[in-house]
Amino acid sequence: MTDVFWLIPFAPVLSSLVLVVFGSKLSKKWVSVQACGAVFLSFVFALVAFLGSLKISPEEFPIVKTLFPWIGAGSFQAGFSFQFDPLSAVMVLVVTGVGFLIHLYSVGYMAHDKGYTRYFAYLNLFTFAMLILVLASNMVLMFVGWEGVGLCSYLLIGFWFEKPSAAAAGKKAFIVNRIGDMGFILGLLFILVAVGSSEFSAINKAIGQGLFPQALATLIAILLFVGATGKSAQIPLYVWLPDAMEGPTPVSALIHAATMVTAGVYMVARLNLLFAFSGTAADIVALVGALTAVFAATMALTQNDIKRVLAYSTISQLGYMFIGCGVGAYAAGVFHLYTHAFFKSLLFLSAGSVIHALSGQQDMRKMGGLRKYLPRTFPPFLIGAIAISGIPFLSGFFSKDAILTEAFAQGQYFVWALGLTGAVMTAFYMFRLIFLTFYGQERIEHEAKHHLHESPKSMTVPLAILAVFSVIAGYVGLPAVLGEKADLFKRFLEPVIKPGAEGHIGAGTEWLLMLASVAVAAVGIFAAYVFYLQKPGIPHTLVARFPWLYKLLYNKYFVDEIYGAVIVNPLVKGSDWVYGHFDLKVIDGALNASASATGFFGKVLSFVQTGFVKDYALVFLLGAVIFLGVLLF
Amino acid sequence: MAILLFFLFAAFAVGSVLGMIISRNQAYSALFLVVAFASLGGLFGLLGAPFMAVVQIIIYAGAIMVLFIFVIMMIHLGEGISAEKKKWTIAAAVFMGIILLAEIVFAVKGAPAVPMAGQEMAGTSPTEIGRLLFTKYLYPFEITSILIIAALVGAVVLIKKREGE
Amino acid sequence: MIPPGYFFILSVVLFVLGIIAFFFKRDLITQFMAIEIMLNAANLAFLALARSSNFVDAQVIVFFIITVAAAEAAIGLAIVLLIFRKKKTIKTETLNSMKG
Amino acid sequence: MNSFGAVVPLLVVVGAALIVFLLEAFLKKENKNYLAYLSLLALIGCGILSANAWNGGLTYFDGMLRLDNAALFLTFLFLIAVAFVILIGMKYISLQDANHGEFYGLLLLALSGLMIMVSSTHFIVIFLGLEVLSVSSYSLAGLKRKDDKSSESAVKYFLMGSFASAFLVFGLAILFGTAQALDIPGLVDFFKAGPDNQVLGVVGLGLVLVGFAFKIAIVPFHMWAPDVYEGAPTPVTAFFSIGPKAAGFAVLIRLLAPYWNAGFRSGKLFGFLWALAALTMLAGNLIALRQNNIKRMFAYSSIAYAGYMLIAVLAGDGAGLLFFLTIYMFMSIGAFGSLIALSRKGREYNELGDFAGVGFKYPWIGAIFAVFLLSLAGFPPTAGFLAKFYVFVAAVNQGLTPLVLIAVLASLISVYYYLRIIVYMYMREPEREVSIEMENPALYLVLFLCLYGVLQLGLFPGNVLYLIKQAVAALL
Repeated sequence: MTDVFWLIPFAPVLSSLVLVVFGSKLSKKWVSVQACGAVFLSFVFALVAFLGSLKISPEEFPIVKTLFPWIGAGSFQAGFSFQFDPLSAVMVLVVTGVGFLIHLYSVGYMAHDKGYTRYFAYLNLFTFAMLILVLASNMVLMFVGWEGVGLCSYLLIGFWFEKPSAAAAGKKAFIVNRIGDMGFILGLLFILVAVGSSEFSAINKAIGQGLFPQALATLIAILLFVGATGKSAQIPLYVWLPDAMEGPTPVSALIHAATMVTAGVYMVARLNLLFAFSGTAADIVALVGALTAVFAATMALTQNDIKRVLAYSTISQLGYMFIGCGVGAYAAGVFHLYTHAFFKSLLFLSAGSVIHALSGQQDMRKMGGLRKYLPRTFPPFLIGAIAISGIPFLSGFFSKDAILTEAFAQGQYFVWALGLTGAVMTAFYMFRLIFLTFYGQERIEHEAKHHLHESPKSMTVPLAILAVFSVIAGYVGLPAVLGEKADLFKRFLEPVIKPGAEGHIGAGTEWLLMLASVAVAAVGIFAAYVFYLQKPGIPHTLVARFPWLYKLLYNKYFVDEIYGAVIVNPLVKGSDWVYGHFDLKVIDGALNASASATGFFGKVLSFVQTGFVKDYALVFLLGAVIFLGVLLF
Repeated sequence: MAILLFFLFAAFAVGSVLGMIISRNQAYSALFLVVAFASLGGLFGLLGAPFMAVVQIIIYAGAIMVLFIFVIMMIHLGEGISAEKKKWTIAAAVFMGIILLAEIVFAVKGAPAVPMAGQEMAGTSPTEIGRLLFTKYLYPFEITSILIIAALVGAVVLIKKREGE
Repeated sequence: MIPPGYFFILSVVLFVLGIIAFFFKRDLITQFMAIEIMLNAANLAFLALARSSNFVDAQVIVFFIITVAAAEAAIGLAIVLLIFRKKKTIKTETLNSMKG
Repeated sequence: MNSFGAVVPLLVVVGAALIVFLLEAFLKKENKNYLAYLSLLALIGCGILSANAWNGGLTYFDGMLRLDNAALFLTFLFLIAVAFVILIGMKYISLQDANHGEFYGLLLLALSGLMIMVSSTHFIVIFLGLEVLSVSSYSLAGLKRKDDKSSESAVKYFLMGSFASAFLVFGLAILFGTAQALDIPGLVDFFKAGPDNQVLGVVGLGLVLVGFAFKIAIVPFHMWAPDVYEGAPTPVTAFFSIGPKAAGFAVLIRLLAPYWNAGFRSGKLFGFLWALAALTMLAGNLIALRQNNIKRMFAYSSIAYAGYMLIAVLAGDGAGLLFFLTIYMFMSIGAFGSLIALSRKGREYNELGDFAGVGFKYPWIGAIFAVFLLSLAGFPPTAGFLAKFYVFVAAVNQGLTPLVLIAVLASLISVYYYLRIIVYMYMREPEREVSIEMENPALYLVLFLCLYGVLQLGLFPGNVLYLIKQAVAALL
């Protein structure tokens, strides 16, 4: 049963080729059916392979299927080969499952776009590349997928290239990812030289046998992590992701929330032995993850563009995944990846539905009170927001809690504290978004209101499905405190992620930590409520609806003042400052500076190219004289 | 006696190259060059290569330079062309030329391949050259025929008048 | 009784003078003449350095180089004519439409 | 096979060239294509005859002609390249007012020069081959006689080329005087022997290397290349980008490979070449970023590619070099071929702005061009990725990590300008009217074959690598 896994990637690529070649002759309906059907077929294969793999004993993993020997000569070998094990199983299920729903959603969302066929060709191609990335059994093939998803992402960000901002965003994503790719390539080269193969099994074996020194392992791990920071938008290479929101919203959901951006996390988890062996590299991963989690969250606080809030939120959540990997809880990191795929794509798609309903309006200041106009969009949105905020019994709670508990258990208190701070802000900005969008005064522009409509079925049905998964997906990974075997997810991944030295904490501490998580989430939501609904001019209906909350706040108004003055205002201002100074000036500045530096050198060099033969001969002569001088002296 | 001849030829060669550099008129430059090449022929003779001396004078001073003068006559430019006006270029070129000279001369120091003491120089007979040309160097000799074809055809392609031109 | 080394030094001098001439001149024909000087200097170097060992081989090689010079002269002068027909001048500084 | 048997493949090529020159005078303008067919026939004949010598590894004419597998492999490469150039040139020369049958003849002569260069280890033969190549190249560059740029490119190529040749000859003179030999084994013996004449010998070697660095367009000896590439007729540019470069590198690796184990890598020569490789990659790519003329951009790209090839030489990786050259041949001819596809009578579209929206207007040409660009940029799984990857791995294995670092950086910079063309083709509205001559089956055949090569070598390089392994055994 599991043997069919190598077929998973091929339906989307065939579909993509057909769309490219015969695209102009196909009807819209046919395009939709074919593109969605191809991904669905992949999903079926993935499901079959997954169910089959449940019956296989852990020792037999990974199952490798070599399609053909690709690079067979020279100092190293790399086959065009796929491997299937629990980790890839999780990834292919997420990619094809969520991918299918997003394809389906796109049918409605992109219905009136003139680049409809092109869009689905890119999206299918992306799915293929992503599947190659997660199924590859060696790093060279993984790099094929890695570059492939990057290219598709670039094409899709710039999909509406008529918008200059979209073209610029594509460019930015492109340049930043180059830097990350450089790390990946160098890490890959070092692995090839050190191990003589890039097969994951060979790398793990080499580490197991202690074939290479720890310093080299650290170097390789850090280089690869640089690659991961590029793809997964971590400090300092996160800057491209918010701009990438210029692409169509389903693209943001699929590529920039659920799949591609998690490739870095996947790679770190895939090479968990390497990172664990290095130690230092793992600490760096945890620290960068934690800093990113907080940093991005602060920036999400003040964004007014609904998609940019979600983008910063994605960066922050990816930070949590890296915290998980960095503190050694790889399973928890992957678990968060898996739950995040559901609720974040849910959030993006619901946001897309809102934007669609408002004829393209993305500014939250021009929304408000949409709850009653979008009855099928609001509940899923709310579920997504609750899930990401870490309210118990929804998926986000379990995964985030698993990461933070492990961080604490490992004695990484600083990382844990950062994670917790991030959690407050997550709850705060998510509910700020909910309140600004769905509650409060209607601030909708007249024209948009005229066209205001709920989205079609093909959009709302995927929302409903994703909402269900956002609720239930967490129950495969219950906290350890509920029983040794409660964490099915972790046990499923054990063939890939060997349980390390677990930090031991008592059940009481664990409950306490859980309580802390819940508490900070509640504080965040509460604060959002206060600051975005509790303002002069709040409709009385709201007061009537939450009388106890209202009274509580009213009576302790001076507390709010202090709270606001001491915590939120500095936070908001700080966030503004960070966004204005650091993000725009330092990082963009660095990018622009490197761009103008290359431009400058290019200018100087081409200035020498005067067009006069004599100058050419002069340079030639100079070269010859220097050459002889070097040889002689 | 021979050493005097050497310096005479050397002076002629260097002098006429300098003359060629200074002269503004291409025709004069070409004539200076004829003198330079002829003196080089003399030097070849002094080195004990009489055949090469003859070849040098016939082919270079005779054929090639005549070709040059022929072309100069065809395009009769009237007044001459002055030297490069960008002083900087000339300065840089002279400077680097001198460094190049210094580098090579420095490398010569003590090299047995460059004897600085006089030695007997027996002449080579053309027979020996001919024998080598058709035995050891037969293959490169054949290649020169390809080279000449390429040059001829190439020249014709560039300047032949075609129908309708 | 002339030391071959003298010939070699002379050849280096002529080679460098050829280079300088190339930069001194401004028209195609004389710049090309400068290159011919450089080639000739190389010929002299060949003969001077090989005097004490492979003198006959060197002469054959010089023979080939003279052939090469002749071939280059043919094509070079054709190019000179081509340019002259088009531009009515052979100053090399007029040829800089491509740069950067 | 006796000595004369061994030169038959060369004679077939030269003979065909002569017949082409003769027939040219008698054929009407509309029948010029027969000359192309005749040339192709000669190429096939030469290929078959050369294939017979595979694995023979014999030398002729006292070692002046050396038909080892490396020479034969490169010969095949050149035959394919010239065949492609002829095919992409057939329509081009009649559209761009350069319909001279001599185009084919000169290409064949240039090919013979290449064949002579790579199948010898004696520098006199190599030099004469180089001159055959150069002399034919000068007039090929000026083939569009009415076009000012074409003439200018011929002048610049000629002046710089003979300037560099003079350095090469002077270097040979010094080498011959000191080493008393001009064949590579003799030179190796000399440099390994001892201190006598070494200093002067190294100067000679340096001047010879300068001459070859010019031919393969290594910075700072590259300045001629952009102008010549831009001005020359596009099929000829395609030829320049691969032919002289491959032959020059073949000579270079033949010359340097024997020293590989002799403390060469700590030496100054190695250090200098290292620096040149770095400079070449960076300068080539950085200047290419600024170009708006795509032909010129490709010229700089080809300079940068010489830098990558130099890494293969420095890593002593003959197989990597041959593999790289093979793949580069397909990519480069494919890319220039795509440029030719975008032309019509008397008009070539080479400016970046011309490419706006081309991807939608001519989807096939756009898609194929995009594949070549991605391959040049080194995206997997195209062959361009594999070529660079092989070389980089070999270099890291040899401890050239800093150089690989620079190479990776440079190649990441390069992605930007390659993708800029794709962005123009697919993400811009057309800026100006572009109409092209569609009827050009020979060109499309070549584009298809190059596409096939780029994908085949990217995914299934096995067979070619097997041949290269056989070839490289002779080289090192």
